[in-house]
Parts: sequence; structure tokens; C-alpha cells
Amino acid sequence: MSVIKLTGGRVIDPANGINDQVRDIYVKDGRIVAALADGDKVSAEYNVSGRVVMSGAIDMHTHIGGGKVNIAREMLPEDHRGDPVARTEVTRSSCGYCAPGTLAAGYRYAEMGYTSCFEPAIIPMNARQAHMEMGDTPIVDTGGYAMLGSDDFLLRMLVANEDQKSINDYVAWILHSTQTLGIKVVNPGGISAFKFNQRKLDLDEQNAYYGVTPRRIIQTLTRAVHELGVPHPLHVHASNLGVAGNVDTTLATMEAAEGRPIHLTHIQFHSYGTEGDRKFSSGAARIAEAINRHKNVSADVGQVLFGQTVTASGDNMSQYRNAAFASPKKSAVMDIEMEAGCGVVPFKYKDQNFVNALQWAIGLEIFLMVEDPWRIFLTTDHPNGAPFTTYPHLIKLLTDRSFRNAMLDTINPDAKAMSNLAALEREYSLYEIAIMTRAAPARILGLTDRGHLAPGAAADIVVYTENADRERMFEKPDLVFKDGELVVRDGKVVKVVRGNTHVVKPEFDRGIEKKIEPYFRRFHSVRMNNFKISDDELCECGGGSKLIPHACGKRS
Amino acid sequence: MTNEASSTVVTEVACPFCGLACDDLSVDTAGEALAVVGGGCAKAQAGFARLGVSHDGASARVGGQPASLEAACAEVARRVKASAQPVFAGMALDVGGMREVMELADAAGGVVDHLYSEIGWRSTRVVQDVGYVTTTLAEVKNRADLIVLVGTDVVSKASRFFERYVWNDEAMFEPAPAARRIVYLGGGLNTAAGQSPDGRAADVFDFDRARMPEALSTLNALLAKQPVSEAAPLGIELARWQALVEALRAAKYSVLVWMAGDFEPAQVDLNINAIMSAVRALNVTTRSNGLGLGGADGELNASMVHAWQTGYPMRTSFASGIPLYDPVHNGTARLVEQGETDTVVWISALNDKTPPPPEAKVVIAPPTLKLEHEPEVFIPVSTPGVHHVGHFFRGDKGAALPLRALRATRLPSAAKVAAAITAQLKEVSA
Amino acid sequence: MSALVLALRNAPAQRVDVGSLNPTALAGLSLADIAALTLSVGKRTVRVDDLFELSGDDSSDVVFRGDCSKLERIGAGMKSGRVTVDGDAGAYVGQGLLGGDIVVKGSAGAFCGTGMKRGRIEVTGDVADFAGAAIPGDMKGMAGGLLLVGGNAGERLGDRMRRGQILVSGNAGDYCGARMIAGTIAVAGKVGAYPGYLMKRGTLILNALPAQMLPGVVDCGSHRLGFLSLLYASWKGLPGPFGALDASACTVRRYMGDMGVSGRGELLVRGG
Amino acid sequence: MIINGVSIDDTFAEAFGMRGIRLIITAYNETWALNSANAMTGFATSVIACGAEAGIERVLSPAETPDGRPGVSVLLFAVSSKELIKQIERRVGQCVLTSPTSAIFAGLEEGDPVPLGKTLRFFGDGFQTSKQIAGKRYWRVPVMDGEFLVQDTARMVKSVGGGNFLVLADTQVQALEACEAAIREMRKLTDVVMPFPGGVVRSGSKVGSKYKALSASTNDAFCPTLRGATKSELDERIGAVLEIVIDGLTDASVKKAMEVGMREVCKIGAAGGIRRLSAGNYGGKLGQFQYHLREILK
Repeated sequence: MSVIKLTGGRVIDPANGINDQVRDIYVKDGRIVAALADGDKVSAEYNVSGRVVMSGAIDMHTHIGGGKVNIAREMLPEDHRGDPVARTEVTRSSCGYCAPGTLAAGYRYAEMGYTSCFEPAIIPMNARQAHMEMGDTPIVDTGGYAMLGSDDFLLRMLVANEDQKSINDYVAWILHSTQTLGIKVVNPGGISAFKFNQRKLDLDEQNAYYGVTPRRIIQTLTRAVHELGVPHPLHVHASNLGVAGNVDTTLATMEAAEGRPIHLTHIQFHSYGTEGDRKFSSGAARIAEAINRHKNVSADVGQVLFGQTVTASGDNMSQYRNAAFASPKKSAVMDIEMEAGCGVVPFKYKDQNFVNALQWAIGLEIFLMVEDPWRIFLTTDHPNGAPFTTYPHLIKLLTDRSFRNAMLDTINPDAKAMSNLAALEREYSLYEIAIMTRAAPARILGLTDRGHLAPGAAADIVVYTENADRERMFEKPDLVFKDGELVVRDGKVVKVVRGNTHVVKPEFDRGIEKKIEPYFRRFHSVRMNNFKISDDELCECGGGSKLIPHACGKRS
Repeated sequence: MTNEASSTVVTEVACPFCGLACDDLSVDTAGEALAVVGGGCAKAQAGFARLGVSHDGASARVGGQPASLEAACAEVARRVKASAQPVFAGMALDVGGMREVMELADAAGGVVDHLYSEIGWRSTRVVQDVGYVTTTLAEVKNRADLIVLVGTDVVSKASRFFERYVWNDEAMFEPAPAARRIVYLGGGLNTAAGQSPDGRAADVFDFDRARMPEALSTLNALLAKQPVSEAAPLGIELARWQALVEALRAAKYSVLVWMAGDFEPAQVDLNINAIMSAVRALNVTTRSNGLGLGGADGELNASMVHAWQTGYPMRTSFASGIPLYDPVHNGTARLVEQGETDTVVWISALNDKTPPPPEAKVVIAPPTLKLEHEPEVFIPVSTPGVHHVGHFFRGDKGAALPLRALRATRLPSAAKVAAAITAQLKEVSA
Repeated sequence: MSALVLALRNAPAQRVDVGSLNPTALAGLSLADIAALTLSVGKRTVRVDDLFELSGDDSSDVVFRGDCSKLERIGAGMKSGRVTVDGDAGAYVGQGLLGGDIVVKGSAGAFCGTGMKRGRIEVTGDVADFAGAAIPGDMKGMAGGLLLVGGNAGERLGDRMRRGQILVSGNAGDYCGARMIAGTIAVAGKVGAYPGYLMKRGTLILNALPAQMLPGVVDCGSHRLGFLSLLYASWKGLPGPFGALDASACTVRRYMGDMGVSGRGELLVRGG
Repeated sequence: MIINGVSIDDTFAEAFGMRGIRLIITAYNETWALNSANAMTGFATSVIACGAEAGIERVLSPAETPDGRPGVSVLLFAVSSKELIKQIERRVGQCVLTSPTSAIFAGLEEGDPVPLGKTLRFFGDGFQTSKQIAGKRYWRVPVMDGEFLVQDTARMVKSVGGGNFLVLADTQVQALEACEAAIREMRKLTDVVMPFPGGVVRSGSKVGSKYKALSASTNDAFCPTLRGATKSELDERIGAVLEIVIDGLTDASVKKAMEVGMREVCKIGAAGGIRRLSAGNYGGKLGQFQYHLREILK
């Protein structure tokens, strides 16, 4: 039994309404407890007086595992050469800047105070690989969202006008079979359309073969996720990613949810207008206004930061188009197993490039204009907008207006002129940063024991020395505890532990397998029983990760 | 996992003996050896029969003498610790085995090299140099209307390709499978499987396969609407090449299939580059995809795990404490030949036929592996998908299949052995 | 001042990256500083003076002595100065060279001159495969400067070469100029199979074509090409046959290819 | 100042700062190099209407040219960098690219870059290729007789246009023969050209005109036929005036050319009907350079 005491820290715990109060925190066997029981003996006490204490940060959208990420790693030896992670007494060697190995990713996340990371685009057939990669991502908890919407099984159900209950059963079956925490839809129906040689698909445009529209897919899946009681709303990568004028598509996509919860991911890439000489402008104001008005809508930003990165997406329709802009000039595009696809395109965002600079400004505009920090999330869509290691820099941009404006003065002047960023005075407080990186992601994912510091919570705790330079503060915490173990001291991993895997297990009628099993036999490349991942197998994939199921309160 | 409690037949078994990883096998576990009684192919039958016994009598050996597993692992740890540059070769492993070997290799400052890496690194070079446009087997099964096999018949290495993915009873989309068009580029191939169920023979461009660059150069030139220097490239009338190009342009979902190991080694990446050039040209107006098949002997298990853990593909040296990728110089054969390694550790749980190089001082393999020389340490291991559960990446990268435990054994898995050596190594370090 | 001589005490068993021991990187360091630099030999970390016996003091003129065939990246990235290898060198000689001269009085390993942008490398003996070629994942191989090879070159000479010149006095292996983007390769001897495979642009100057040619390389006839006289004149006095070419003899047979990938590359056969 | 009976006016030639360039045209033989050079420097007498002033500097032997073929060096001048670049693009494009066997190279090593092949290459419609040789880039543009070889970039320098002197003689023939003699010697110099036909101009001008549309008009003060009707600069003995205009790459080269030309005229002297040497100027208000005749002939 281990008992830890963190003494005298300034606790910032928005989930429990605590803003900068001096409190002692007790940890017993990996969990936060209110006080010590008789006979408990503190095995380690840390005097953290004057220092800022938060729960471990949660990245709710980061591409850390699965086929496309591994393609990116293989594709970019030139990325890795300059960015090695040296072996130490406790850590293994690894490497990679924008496409790091899982070991490097886990160490670096932990060293920034992140203790949970969620892979947002798991192709069901590829779930095993995603769990294996996440299992080899040390220290942090993981989980993922299963991709549906371009899978032929669902599209056939829609064509056959099957009832919502059957669809809900299928969706639940996918969540169970892939051991995931939510459902993601990527360019709804568009990945399928690309296989039929369609090169674009608007929200109300029909798939050439199925006749199904993206709107219908979103309606059906938001409803399914909601009715199944899955905590996390449908995670939507909307149609027309990156296309000038897509702000209209994005606003229409919000409406398509018909008031049900919907999460729009990397919304920066979906907030483009067509004004100005170059027919490319910021749609941030309209997007922020819509989010402020629609309480059912949440979003993560997918901020762009300048430099070399690689874009990895399930949206192979977009990525095939983007391959023309690859830098360096190489790209991988795949159609995958009647379910989805992927595209990997290296990209360099340049501050003197008008479009890139405006993308940067649009992301920040959205951050600053969305009023409720509980519904907007701090992401770069790692590695699509920038590698996750840029988060401390992003936090500084959000918390420090003069720094932000100084940066704004250095970007492409035409882009600067097209942005209202300079007029936005908001500076995020530490409390708001804690909301968007801890409390809110835990809440929107249904992680009841993460993202806060109340008794019963898992002891994922980070201690920072406050620094007016928030980039310095957040890039190197003093202490990081994972499930009560000290894993990082002074920004360096001192102990490697294995994180847990978060999943949901909604109730459903197993009779759906009578439809699914023959489909697999007739059309798929594997048998249904070899597709499903059992709990035991998940733990093996995860290299021994503990499975943490989260409750679903069925709503239909 | 049996059909009924009394049956000794296990169904829906995934096969780890080639890159297709067919998962529809029925395996009878009643006898001394495992018997494939449904699905499968000759290679599967032989593999399950040969490896599917318990091998309980096999023991580790040190210096040719029986030794305990612990003693043998300690001896390996001592050797890799003392080695100036250890190499971990073979690597016919499941995912779990590879994961543990990676930890060992890093701790030992070694290099990891799969037995197919000499082809594999050249194949990987394509994604590093230009990327690709590819598809996976289920897509082929339902969509492909024109399949061009470039320098390979596939079936010599992966026998059920046509049976499982081409000549199916039905497909989700047009055309009906039987109407698919099959083209072989290259002679000396087993083209029988390419004949359609209704007796339509495949279209074979018969030429010496070492001359594949000429064929691909012709196709790319014609696709680009450019001239070629010959009236009959490779002795085949230009009109036939032109007709193939027209067919590719007209196809809705053509698939160009290759197996990197079927190309001349020096041509591997250039030929795949050339195929990708054709595929990209076709995708301007229609859909076309490459399909590289491989993955036998756990090739993809090794390459995938290596890439995700370290960032780099195999043939990376961990000697200096940071990963250094050099596929040209870190091949086992070269390291041995140039005297750069003093310790080759051969680890192979799936392959008991490929002999380790004579320089391998440590062999960790099934007891059925025939050794020409007694290594200094031999540790017999069980086989994934036969003796223990595991995971296996299919050769198209489209799926990782779960492997079953069908036969009990007292032999340890390669993963367990590697972990034991790593633990010993850290003891030695500490 | 006399050249800084790094004489190997014993040839190492493993490859050693000595890229840091170049005039640019050593500028301003004392002999003691240099002696104390560390290198990796297999799993061992050694001091420079463990591996080499040091003498001389002019770090702008570095000489490697002994069997240097395991020494990699000799002269890599240097901006000026001179590096001489008295004997064979390992792989990646002059990787990313930005200026100065490297002379290998022997043969060099694979990827000689990869990514070099300026400067000159002279190898009196042979170069192994991929001389002037891109390493895996790099978009270009040699990107400028001059690589002179006294002996033969291996396969894939100038693969993905982007700029610069490679002159080979002997033969070159298969796939010479594969995937070439620009630049000039001249081979005085024979070349192996399929020169110019997937070549986009650039110039191969050959004395004869091999038997194995690609259909995508097409004959454009015999012509006088004026740029050759400028090119030959620029080579005047270089060691080997190219230093003695008649600048006015610039009639060649011109082949273009590889037609499937833009087809703007050229194979010029001398005396054509 | 009187030299050999020739009176040297106490005046000066007023010249202008221009942008100048040397280009080297080579060809299969001298004839074709000259054909190209003549065309390229044709209709380039005055920037007033031609955009450029140009001329052949000299014929080059094969040993003197970059590609070892016979060649010609030409000088071109214009009032601005922009105009010079435009004129070069047009003249090289129409008169050198078009001319059989031609190639063209930069003739100056220093100065500001001027695109040469850089823009002309597009004539190659994608078949053009570039080569870098000894640090310089060249373009090879396929044309019907082979390849047009053109250096990517040439260099231009600040130079001088409009150096001049006037030859005042008894008769038209005497003035002309004196100018011919001067031009013969001046053409032996480098760095200068005399851009008018045969190097000699008769239509000296003054600033302004009675016609609003014209900014310059005949220099009536030097027109012998108006001697009585205008405020003439000519006494009754002068029957004709001719002018030699000089453009040069440097101030010194213009001065040198004026000296060589004037001395040659003075050699003929009063005995040959030469009375005076004068020069054109605008009162020193327009040009940056002033060449005082008496100083030059000191």
C-alpha cells in the first residue's frame, strides 16, 4: 500500500469548482482520497506549496496509433533523424518529431503533464493495430473512436431503410467489437464515394452508388450514439475539409444533428470562407457564433502552428487532393477493407504563406471567440496541424495577448489584414486552460474518474511551478503522477508505467450478429469472430493495459 | 472455441504460415499433430502438421548440452552484453514476440533484421521516397474489375489469393467476380489460377521477368501518351501494350499487384516506383490502386512493431543509445561478412525451415528447426497460432488477425524468452 | 602549420561516424579539445585519441590515415577546407558537403556525396552503390558540386540527383541516373543495364549504350549540342579522361527518357 | 583653343546615366553572328523612339567566345533597368533566338542581373532544359536547327549614353568624310558604341517644339539653311554640321571615344574644310555627365 501526500499546492480543479485554493491532496493506492484512514502511513510526501496543482491533462483528439500513423512513421525517416530520444536507465530509445514512435510519444506526453490520449480515427478492421500501438505508448491512458459512415455495412443498412434500432445495435456492436470509447465519422460517406471515383461530396450530395447523403449519415449516427447513451457525442470530421467556403457545410452539419449532441473535430480546417482577392477568408466568427448558440455542439480546434508536420487522416478523398501540396513531395493514400481509407501527406505550414497564416489565425480566432471553455478543446489534431509537443506554445498564444499580437505581426501581412485576431482581447486564465485540457475532455468523454482531483479520482496529477511565460510553465512540469506513481520529475520521465484503456460497453441486442456474420462471410476478408476483439485480447493487444469500461445510460 | 463440445475441430482458425493469413481454417486437434481439415492449403497443412505437436521433450542447450531455460537465457544475456554489436535476426515472430525482442534489442544495443529485410527495406523505400496509392484485400474482393499481376503469380507464395479474393461467388459491386479480367506481366509464372471459373484464360505478357523495367517503362510511356523506342517491346506487339493501357483507363477499379520478393532485388523499389507512377496517372481520371503482398514469416509483424515503437523501420542500430537507421549497412549478411557483428542471435518462432546463418551463436527457434551447426546456445520455443495466442499482420496491411492456441506445450514463447533475456540483461547491467 | 593527421591506431570492427571530424566542425578547437571529442564504436563510446593518433595542428586540412573503410560520413557537411583520406573510406563520404575539397586516395563506400551542395569530392578508386544518390526518404541525392571518380561506380549512380556533376573514369553499374531530377553524369567506360530508369531530367553522357535499354528512352538522333563545348571546357585539366576532351567535339547521339515520367532526361552518346 | 586650324568651342557634351549591357552572340561563322547582331542592334539609334540604343562593339575570335565559335559582342543601353530588360527580351527573342546556329551569353561578369534565358526559355514549351556549368546557368531551347543555347542571366551596369561632338565643316562632304574617319578609329575601342547609322547623325535636336505633341525638334541654331532666319550658332563659312553620338559602359570609355574621334577630325584640320568642333547640351540641366571638349583635348 502506498500513500502519498501533496502538501500545500494551489489546486486548480474546475470539475469541482476549485480555482486556485491551497489544499493538501492525499493519494492512496493510485486514487485520491479525502483524508487518511487510521493507520495509514504517508510513504512519500511532496511539499508543493506555492505550486500549481492540476489533474493530468487529456488530449481528446490525437493521432497516436493505427495504420495511418505507422505509415507516417515509415514514410519520414528524415523527420526522425534530427529528433532522437535517447535510451536512459528507465526509458527506451525512440525518435520522431511530427511522427514519433509510440515510445517517444508516450514519454513526451507524460513529460508535458498529459496522462490520457485518445486516438480519434480507428478503422474498425484496424482496431487491433491501434490498440497495440496505444498499448506501446507508455504511461498515458488511451482509447479511441471507431470510424463509421463510409463502411459498406452501414450504407447498405441505410439503403435498405433499416430501422434506427438495428442501426443502434450495429453501432453498439462496433463499439464492443473494436473496444472503443466513441464513434467517429470522417467525411461522412465521402471515403466510400472516393472509391466510386467521386472527388467531392457535399452535405446533401448523394453517394454515386448508394444514393445516401452525408446529412443522413450524420443524422443516423448522432441519433444512434445518443440513444445508446454513449457519453461522447458523435465525433464528426465534416465534409469538405480544407475547402474554401466550407464554413457553410460546417454550419449545416451542426444543424444536421437536429439538436442532438455533436462534436465537430479540428473545426479550424472547416471554417473557411471565400471572401477577399484570393477567395479564402476566415469563417471563425460565424462558427464561434453558432457554437455559442448551439449548446449541443462542441468542437476541438485543430490549431495550425508553423513548421514541418505530416497530415494523417482517414479522409482519403481530401488527402488525395492534398497530395498535390505535399512537402516533401510524397503521399500515401489507401482504400481499406470496405470500411474506410486513409491518407498521409507531409506538409509544411509557412508563416509567410497567405493560406497557412490565415489558417493559424482562424484557429486562434475560434479559440478566443467561443465563449464556453467546456465546449472547445485544445488540439492541433496532432500531427495534422502541428505535433502535440507544440501545446505549451499554443497555451501561451491563448493566455498572452501581447505575445499573440507579436506573432501576428510576423505572419503574412495579407493574412493578418484578413483576420480580426488583433482585436480579440481575451486571454485564457489558468482555470480556463484547466477546463479545456482536463475537466472538459473528461466530461465529454464520460471519464468519471479522470480530469479532476476529488476523492475517488484516479491520481493523475501534475504539479507546475507558476511562470508568467506559460510556454515554459506547461512544457516542463515539476511532478507528474500517473495513477499515483511519480512518473515525471522536472520534465523528465523517472518511471515508466502502463496506462489503461478506456472503452464503452453500451447495451444492445446481440441478435444483430445474425445479420453481420453472413455479411462478413460473403464480402469481408475475415470472419466476424476474428474481427471482434474480446476483453482478454484487448488487454493482450494493449500489452497488459487495464481495461476501464465507462457506463452508458441508454436513452431509447 | 469449438463447434460443439465434443468436437476436436476448431473452426475459423487464422493461419500464420503465409502473408494471406487466411482465417477460415478448420483444424482438428485430435491427433498427435494438428490437421487442417477445412480451408487452408498445402503450406498450412504442412505447417500445422510439422509444428503442431507439443514438443514437450525439447530442452534448451548451452554448448550442445541440455540446460535450463533460465541458464540458457542468462547465457544469451551474457553474450549480448559482452558483444560489441549484437544482431537479432530471423524475426519470424508474431506481434507479441516482436514487441519483446524490440525491448531486448534496445537494451542490448543491437540491430533487428528480419529474414526478408533485404527485400523489405527496398520495398519500404517506396513509401519513404514517393509514397503510394494502395488498397486491401476486401476491396479487391468486392471492387476489382481488372487485376494486373506484375511479375508475380501470387499463388506460388500465397496459394489462396484467387480462391479467396478474386473468383468469389459474389461481389458487392459490379462486375460479377467471374467477369474480372486478369493480366500477368512476366513469363514463367503459374497462371492457372488466373483462369476464370467460366474458363476464360488470363492475358499473359510472356517475357523474362528480369526485364520488368522494360515492361513498366513501356506502360508508363503509353499511359503518358508518349512514344516508346520499340515496335514490340519485350517482343510483344505494341498494340497489345496499348490495349492494356486502354483497359486500365477504362477500368473502374483496377488493381496492380506485386510481391516485392518476386522482383530482382536491385529492381524492387524502382519497379514499385514505376507501378506507383502508373497508378497515379490512372487516378487522374479513374480509380486504380496498387496492392503489394508480402508478410510471410511475420515480416509485417516485425516491420510494423519496429516502426511504431521506434519510429524507424528495421535495420536500425540501437548501439549508440539512439536509433540510427541504415538499411543498406545494417543487414545481417553484410554485418557478418564485414566482421561488424560478433554475435548473431537468430530468433524465429514461425519458421522452422530457413536455416540460420552459420555464424548464429544463439538460436531461438522451434525444436523442429534443422541446424547444420550446433549453436552455442539453443532455446526451443513454441509457435504462435499453434501453441499460443498472438497476432499476425496480413501482407496487405489491411488486417491484424488473432492467432489461436491449438496445442498445449511446455515450451516457452519467443516473447517469454526475449523478456527473460532482457530481464537477465538488466540484472547484468545493474 | 601542418595538416591535422588522424592516424587510426587500429581499424575499428564497427562503422564509426566521423562526420564531426571535419575542418568546419573542428575550427577553433585545440588538439586537446579534438582528442577529447567522443565517437561511437558499436556500443562503446571512445575518445578521438583512443581511436586515432593525432598529429599536426591545421584543422582546416584534415588527413585520415590507416584503413578507413569503416569510417563513415568523412567530411560530412563541411563548408570549407580540405579532407584527405590516405586509403579507402567508408560510406557517406561528404554527405551534405557545403564546400571545400575531399580527396579519397582509394575507394569509397555507398552513398558517396549524397546530398552534397557545393565543393568537390575526388575518389581515385571506386565508389560503391548509390554514389551521388539520395538516401532512403530524401527527395534528392547530390544537389551540387563535383564528384570525380577515378575508378568504377556501383549501381544507382546519381539516383535522384538534383544538380551538380559526376564524372566517372571507369564503368558505372546498373540503373545509372535512375530517378534523376537534374545534373550531369558522365561515364567514360561502360554502363550497366537500364540507365535512366524513371529519369525525369538531367544528362547522362556516355560512350556507348548498354544492351539493356528501356523502351521509354527514345532515340532523337545525332546532333551538335553547343552546351557541351562549354561543359567540356569547364572540365579542362581535371584528372582522368574528361579533363582532356576536345571542347569542339560536341556532336552526340541524343536519347530522351524515361517517357513515362516526364521524359525530359537525356542520354548523350559521344561520337554519335 | 584651336587645333590644326579647327576651333574648339568652349562647351561641353551633356550625357545621361543609362543602364548598359554587353552580350556575346556566337554562331557557326562570323557572317551569321553578324547577321544576328546587326538585327538585334538595328533600329536602336535613340532611346527617344527605339527604346534602346545599341551597336556592335566588335567581332570576336573563336578563342574569345564562351563556346569557342566566332562571335560578336554588342552593347545595349536604355534609360532604365526595366526598359533594358524589356528591350533585351524582345531583341534577343526576335533577332537571336530566331537566327540560325546562334547562341548568346552574358558579356559582363559583374552588375545587376538581367533575365536572358530565364524568360526566353519558355519558348521551349516544356522541352527546354537548363544546365549549370562552372557556376553559370544556361538554357537549351529546342529549335528547328538544333538547340538555342542561352545563358540564364546576364549582368547590366550603370553606364553613360549621349556622349557627343559636332563637326562643323565647309561642306556636307567634308563633314561626312571627317566623321567617317573618326568612326573608323573609334570603332577600335571597347566598351563604346556609336548607335546611329554608320555612327553619324545629322538631326541634332533641341528640347521642345512649337508643336505641343513633340518634346524635341530640330536644332535650328545648327541648321545651315536657317542661318539668317534664326538665332544661329553658325557663321557664314559653315555649310554643314554632323554629330557623332557615343554610348559607353563607363564614363572613361565615353571620354576616351570622344577624344579619339575629335583628334581624328582635327587631323584633317582647316585644310580639309573642318572649322569647328562643338557639342550638344541642354545647358547642363538634364544630364548627369558633362564632357568639356577643351578639357578632353588638353
